[in-house]
Amino acid sequence: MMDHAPALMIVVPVFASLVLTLIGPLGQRAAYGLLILSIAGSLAAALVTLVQVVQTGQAVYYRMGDWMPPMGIELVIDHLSAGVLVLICACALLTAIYSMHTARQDNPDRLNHYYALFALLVAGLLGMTATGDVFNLYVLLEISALSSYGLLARGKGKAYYATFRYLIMGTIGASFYLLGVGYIYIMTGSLNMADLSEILRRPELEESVSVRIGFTLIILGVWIKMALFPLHAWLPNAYSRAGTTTACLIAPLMTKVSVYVMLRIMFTVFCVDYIFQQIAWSRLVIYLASAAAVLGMITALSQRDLRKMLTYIIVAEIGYLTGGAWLANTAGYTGAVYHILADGLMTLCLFMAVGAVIYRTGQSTAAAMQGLFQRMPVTAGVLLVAAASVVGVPPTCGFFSKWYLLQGAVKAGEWVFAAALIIAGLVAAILFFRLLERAFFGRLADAVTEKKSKKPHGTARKIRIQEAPLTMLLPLVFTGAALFGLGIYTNEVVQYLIRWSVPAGI
Amino acid sequence: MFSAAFYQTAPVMALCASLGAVPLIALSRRHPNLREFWTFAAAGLKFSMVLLLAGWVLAGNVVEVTLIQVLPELAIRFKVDAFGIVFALVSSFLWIVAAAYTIGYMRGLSEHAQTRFFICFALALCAAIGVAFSGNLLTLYLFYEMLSLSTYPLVAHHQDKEGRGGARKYLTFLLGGSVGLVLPAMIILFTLGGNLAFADNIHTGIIPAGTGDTLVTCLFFAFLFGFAKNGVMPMHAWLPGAMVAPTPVSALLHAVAVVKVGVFCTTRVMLYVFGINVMEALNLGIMAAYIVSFTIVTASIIAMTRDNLKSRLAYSTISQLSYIILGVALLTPAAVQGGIIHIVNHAFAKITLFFCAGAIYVATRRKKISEMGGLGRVMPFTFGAFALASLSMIGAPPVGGFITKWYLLKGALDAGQAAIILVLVASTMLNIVYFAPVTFQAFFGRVPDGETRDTGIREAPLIMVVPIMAAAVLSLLTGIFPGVMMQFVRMVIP
Amino acid sequence: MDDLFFFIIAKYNYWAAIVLLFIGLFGMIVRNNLMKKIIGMVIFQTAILLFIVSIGAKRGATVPILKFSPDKQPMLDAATYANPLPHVLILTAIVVGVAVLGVALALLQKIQRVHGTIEEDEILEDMRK
Amino acid sequence: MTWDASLLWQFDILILLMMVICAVTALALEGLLSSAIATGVYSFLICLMWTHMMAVDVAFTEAAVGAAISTVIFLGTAQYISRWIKKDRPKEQGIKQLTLVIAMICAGMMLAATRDLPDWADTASPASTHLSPGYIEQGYFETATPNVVTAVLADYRSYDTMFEVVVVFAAALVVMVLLRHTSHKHRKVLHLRPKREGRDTVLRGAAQSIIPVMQIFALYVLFHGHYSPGGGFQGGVIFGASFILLALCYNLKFSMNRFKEHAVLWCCAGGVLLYAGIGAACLSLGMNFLGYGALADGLGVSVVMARSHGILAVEIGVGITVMAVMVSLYYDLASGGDLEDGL
Repeated sequence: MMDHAPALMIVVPVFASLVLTLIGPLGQRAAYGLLILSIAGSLAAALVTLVQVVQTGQAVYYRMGDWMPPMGIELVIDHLSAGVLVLICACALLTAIYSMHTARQDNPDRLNHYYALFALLVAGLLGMTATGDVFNLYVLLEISALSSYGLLARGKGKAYYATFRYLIMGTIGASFYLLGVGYIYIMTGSLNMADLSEILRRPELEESVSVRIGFTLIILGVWIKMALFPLHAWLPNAYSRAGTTTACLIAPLMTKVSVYVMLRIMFTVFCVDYIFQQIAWSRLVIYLASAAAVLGMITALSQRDLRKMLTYIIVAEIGYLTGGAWLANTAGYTGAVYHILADGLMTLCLFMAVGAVIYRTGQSTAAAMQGLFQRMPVTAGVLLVAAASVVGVPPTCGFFSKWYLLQGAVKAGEWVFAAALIIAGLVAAILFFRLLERAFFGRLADAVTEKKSKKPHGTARKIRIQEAPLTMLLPLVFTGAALFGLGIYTNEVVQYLIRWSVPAGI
Repeated sequence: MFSAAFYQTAPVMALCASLGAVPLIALSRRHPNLREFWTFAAAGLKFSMVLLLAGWVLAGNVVEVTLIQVLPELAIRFKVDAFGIVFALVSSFLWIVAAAYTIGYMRGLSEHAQTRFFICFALALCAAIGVAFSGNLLTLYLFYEMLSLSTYPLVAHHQDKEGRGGARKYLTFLLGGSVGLVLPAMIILFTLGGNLAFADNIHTGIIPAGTGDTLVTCLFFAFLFGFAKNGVMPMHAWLPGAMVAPTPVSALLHAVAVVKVGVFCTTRVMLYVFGINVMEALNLGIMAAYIVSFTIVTASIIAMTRDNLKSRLAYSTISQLSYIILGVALLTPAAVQGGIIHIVNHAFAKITLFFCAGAIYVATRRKKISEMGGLGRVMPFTFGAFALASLSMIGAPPVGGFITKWYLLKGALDAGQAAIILVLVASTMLNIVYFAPVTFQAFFGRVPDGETRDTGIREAPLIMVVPIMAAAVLSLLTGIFPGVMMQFVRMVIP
Repeated sequence: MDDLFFFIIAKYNYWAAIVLLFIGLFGMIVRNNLMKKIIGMVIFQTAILLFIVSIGAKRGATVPILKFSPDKQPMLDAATYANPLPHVLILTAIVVGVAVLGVALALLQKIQRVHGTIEEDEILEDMRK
Repeated sequence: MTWDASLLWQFDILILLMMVICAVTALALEGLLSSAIATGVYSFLICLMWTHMMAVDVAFTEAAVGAAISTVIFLGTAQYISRWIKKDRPKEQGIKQLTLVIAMICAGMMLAATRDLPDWADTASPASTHLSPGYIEQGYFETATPNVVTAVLADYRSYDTMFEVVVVFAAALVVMVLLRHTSHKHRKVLHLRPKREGRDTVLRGAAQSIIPVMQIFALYVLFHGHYSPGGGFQGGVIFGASFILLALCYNLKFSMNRFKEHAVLWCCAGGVLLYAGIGAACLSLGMNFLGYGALADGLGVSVVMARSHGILAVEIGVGITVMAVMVSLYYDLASGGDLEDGL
C-alpha cells in the first residue's frame, strides 16, 4: 500500500467526492465526516511520501497504468512537490474541520455537493502538484478551476459576476498554458517533463523562437492563474465575495499551487540558463514582482472590507514569490519555496481568523474588529501571530522567508526588489497595526467613559467572551502554532526539503 | 559552586523565568496578590540566575548556548559575556524594584487591565534579558522586536486618544527603524560574510576584509539610526510621545528596558560587529560622536523648555543616552569604559527620577514642575531622592554620574577631541540649569497661589517610597563603590 | 514565387489558428455583453484546439486506426497513420471546453437573475448601488 | 519541397476563411440567437477541418459536443436572457482600440514566428517522430486495440482520461449547485419561455423513429470504439443527445419521466466510480493504479487482452458519465434550474 501512496493521495478525494454526491439523504454530519476522513487519508499518504522522499533523498516515481514514461503518465514527487503536497493536504484538512459551522451557514442546501466540489478541488490541486506530465497538469488545472468556480459562486449575490470574471480570466490563463504546451509539443514531440527537459537542452531548440513563445505563453497563463500584478484584477473580487469556507480553502492554495507550477515549468522543464540567457524579458519580471508587492500592500491598506484587504495581501505575497523565483540564485529560490509553505499557512490563518470574526459578528468591515481582544481573545491572539508573520517578525515563518528573499535580492543586486520587500513589510505593519489597535482597545468612547467612571479594580466593564465554536477554534490555533513551528524548524525545512530541490545552475 | 553544565542552562532559565511567569500571571488574574507574587518570584529567580552567571563570568568564563538551529547557517544563540552581564544585572535587578513600585502605583490609582500590564511587563523584561544575552545579531533582532511589541500595550495603557497616539508613534519609529534599516543591514552583512555571531573581542569585528568603505559606512549608520530605541536624533521623536504611559512604564522604558536595549544594541554592534579597528580606520567613531553630541546638546536645550516633569525627564533621557554612545564612539579605553558604566549609572538615577515623578503624581496628581513649589517640605523622602538622582545626572560627586563624566572626559582628552570636551561641559551646565530648579522649587519655592498649606498632601504609599529610596541609595553606592561594576567593564576593555 | 507559395501552404493552418485565437481573445476582453464573452471564449479555445490538432497531421497519412493485411497482421508503418497523441489531447480538451461552457452559461443565468442584465457596464452599475 | 496534391489546400483555405467569417459574425451580430447559431456553424466547419486532418475521433466529438450540445445549451440559456445586445458605450472605445492594437501586435509576432514551426503535415517533425510512432507500432501488441486513439486515450493516458471524466462530472455538479440553488429570490427573470403544450406531431413522429436508432448507434459507437472512430465520449454524447431530443420534441417532463433526476445524478457519479473503481481494482490486485494488466488473472485472459477489456470497461464508465452529464447540463440550463419546463 505504501508504494501506492502517490496515487491514493489523489484518488481518495476523487472517490470521496463521488460518494459525497450521492449521500445527500444521509445528512450533513455524514458528509462532514466523510470529507474529513478522505482528506486525512490524503494527508497520511502525502506524509508517507514526504518521509520516503526525505529518507531516500530521491524523488518518488509512480507510473500510472504501469506504462513507462514518456509513453504513459507518471507522478513525480520530489522534495519540492512533497512539501507542497503536505501543505495542500494540511490546509485542506484544517479547513475541512473548520467548515463545520461556516459551510452550513453558507450552504443551507446541497451541503454534500458543496463538499464534493471541495474534495474535487483538493484532488485537482494535489494532482497538479504530483504530476510529471505537462498535459495532465492542464487537465487537473481545469478540475481545480471548475470546482473552484462552483465553490466561489456559492457566495452571496455579487459573487456570480465576480466568479464569471474569474472564469473568463481563468480560462484565458489555462488556454494560454495549453497553447504553450502545444508549442512545446510541436517542437519536441513529448509531454513528459523529464523527457522534455532533456530534449529542450538541444542547441537547436535553445535558439528556437517557437520554444520561446511556448515558454512565454505557459508562464503568462500561469501568471494569470496566480494573479501576478497586473493580471490580478480578478482575484480580490472573486475571493472576497466567497463564503468563509471557500475563501479559507481557495485563498491559501490556488495561487500557491500556481506558483509551484511556475517553478516546475521554469526549473524542471526549462532550466535556469535557458530562462536567463534566451528569454529577453526575464530580467523585467523582478520589477513586476516588486510592483506587485508594493502596490498590492498599498491597495490592501486602502480597503475597508477585511476579506478584500486579505486578498490584496495575497496579491502582494505573489509578488514576493515571483520575485524570489526570478532572482535566479539559491537564496531567492529557497525564499520562494519556503514562502510557498509559509504564505500558505499565513493566508489560511488570516482567512480563518477573519472568518471566525465574521461568523460571530456578522459583519466583514474593519469595524468588526472593535474590541476583539476582549470578545474573542484566542482568535485575536492568533490573528496577531498571523499579522506578525505577514509583517515578518521573528520567530514566525514570515520572517524567515523574508530573510531568504532579501538575502537573495541583495546577492543578486536587485535593490528595487529588496526595497519593495521592505516597503511592503512596513505597509503591512501599518495595515495590521490599524486593525489590531482597534481590536485591542475597542471603542474609543468606551475607554473614555470608563476612565471617568473610575470603577474600582475588578469591576471594570465586563465583556462577555464569545469565542467561535471549538471546531473553528482548534484549526485556527493549530495554524497559528504552525506559523511558529515552521519558523522554528526553518533549518530542517531548508536542509531536508528545499536544498535538495534547488535546481542546478543557480 | 555549580557545574559548567548548570551555567549552560542558566541564561535560558533566566529567560524562561519571566516567560514562564506570563501564563501564571494570566491564570491568577482574579487573585491580585497571587498574581503579584508570581511577578516577584520570577523577578527574584531571574536576578539570582543573572547573579550566578555574573560570578561565573567574573571568573573568566563565557557561556555560549545554541538554543535552536533556526537556519542552516544561523542559530538562536546566547552568549553571556561581561558586557551582556552588565546590562543583565541592571535590568533584572531593577525589575524587582520596579515591580514593587508598580504594584503601589497601579493599586494607588486603581488602574484598569492590571493583569495585561503585568504580563507585558514580564514579557518586556524577558526580551531585555534576551537582548543582553544574545550571541548573534539575529537573536538580538528577535528580542529587540519582541520588546517593541510587548511594550506597546504598556505605552498605550490609558487607551485614550493621547495614549493611542503616543503608542502609535512609538511603534512607528521602532518598527520603522528595525524593519526598514536594521533588517536590511543585517541581511547585507550576512550576505557579505555569512556570519552574524558577535566577535570575541572589541577590536576585530566581523566585517569581512575587502568590503567597500561606503557600504560599511552605510551599514554603520543603518544600525545607528535603525535601533531607534537609542533615541539618537532624529529617531528620538517617539520618546516624548511615549510619556503618556503610566509612570512605572516610563521608568521602565526610559531607565531600564527599552532605551537601554537600544543603546546596548547600538554599542554591541559598534564594538562587536564593526570593531574598534574598522571604526577607527573609516572614522566612523568620530562621525557618530559628533552626531550624538548634537543630540546631547539639543535634547538638553529642549528639556529646559518643558514644564511637564515627565517630559523634561524624557528629553534628559535622550541626552543622557547619547553619552553612552558618545563614550563608545570615542574609541579610547577610558571613554568606552565611561560609556558602558553609564548604562548602570543612568539606569539607577533615571529610574529614581521617574519613580519620584510617579510618586508625586500619586500623592498630588500634579504633573507640572511649576505646580510643585513647596512640595519638598511635605514629601521630603521623595524629593530627597530626586535631588540625589539629579546630582547623578549632572555628574557631581559622590553620585554615580560623576564616574561617568570622569571617564568620558578622560577618554575625550585621550582622543584629543576638544570639541567633545566642550560638549560635555556644556551639557553639564545645561543639566544643572534644568534639574536644579526642580529641587530648589520643591524645598524652597513658594506654594502656588490659591492653595493653603494644609491640603492633606502626604508622602506616597510606603511600597512606592521604599523602591525610590532603594534606587536612590544604589545610585549613591555606584558612585562610592564604582569598582563593583567596573570590574565587568574592565573585562570588556582593559 | 514558388517559395512563397510553399510557405503559405506549409503554414496556413497555424495562421488561421492564430487569427481565430486573437479574434476570440478580443471578443472575450472587449465585448460588453457576457454572452459574447462566452462565445469569444469558445472561439478562443477552439482555435487552440485547431492549432494542436494541426500538429498531428502528416502528409499522406490516414486515420490512426490500424489497417490489417489480408493475413490479419497489422500494418505498422508509423508514417502512414496520423499522429494519435494530439487527437487524444484534444479529445480531452474539447470535453473540458464544454464543461467550462456549461458552468459559464449557468453563471450567466444566475447573473441575469441577480442583476437583471448581462451587459457588463449595467452589472457594474447595479453592483455599485 | 514536394507538393502533395492529396492535401486539397484550396478546400482547406476556403473552410478556414469561412471559419474566420463565422467567428467574426458570431462576435459582431447583435442578436444572441444568431450568434449562437453562428458559433454552431463555426464548430461544424472545424469538424470538417479535422476530418480532413484525419482526426476523425476529434471531429466526431466536436460534432457531437461542440456543434450539437453546445448549441443546444446556448439556446437553452438564451431563453432566460435578453436576446439582443446593447450597443457598447462610446467611452469604452478607447480601451477597445488599445486592446485591438495590442492584440494585433501579439498576433503579428506570433504569425511571424510561425516561420520557425515545422511545416504543416511534415512527416519529419518532432511531434511525428518522437512518441507517436511508439504508440502506433506498439499499441496493438500491448492493448489489442487497432484504434490507436482509443488505446492511448483509455490506456496509455487513461489517468488523463479519468480526470477528463471527472471534469465533466464536476461541471454537472457545479451547474447543479449553481442553478438548483433555491435560496435566492428570482428577481428580474425574463419569462421568454413559451408554453409547451401541444407539440408538433411531425416532430414527435420523427423523434419516435430516430431516437431508437440513435441509441443503438450510440451503443455501437461506444462498444466498437476499439476498431472504429468513437468510444465512450462520442457514444455517451449521442446517447445523451437522444434524451435531449426527446425533451425537445415532447417536453422536459416527458424526458425526465424516462430519465429521472436521481438516475441522472447516480449515472454522473456512477460512470466515474466505475472508471476509478477499475483503477483501484488494478491497484488492489498488485499493479499500479489503472494497470489493467492486473485484471488478467481474474478474467482468465492474457495481459494484453486484459488491457483491451479494461479499455472497454472504462469506456463504458466514460459513456455513462458523459451521457448523464450532457443530460444533466441540458436539464439544468434549459429549465433555468427549476426543472419545470425546458427549451
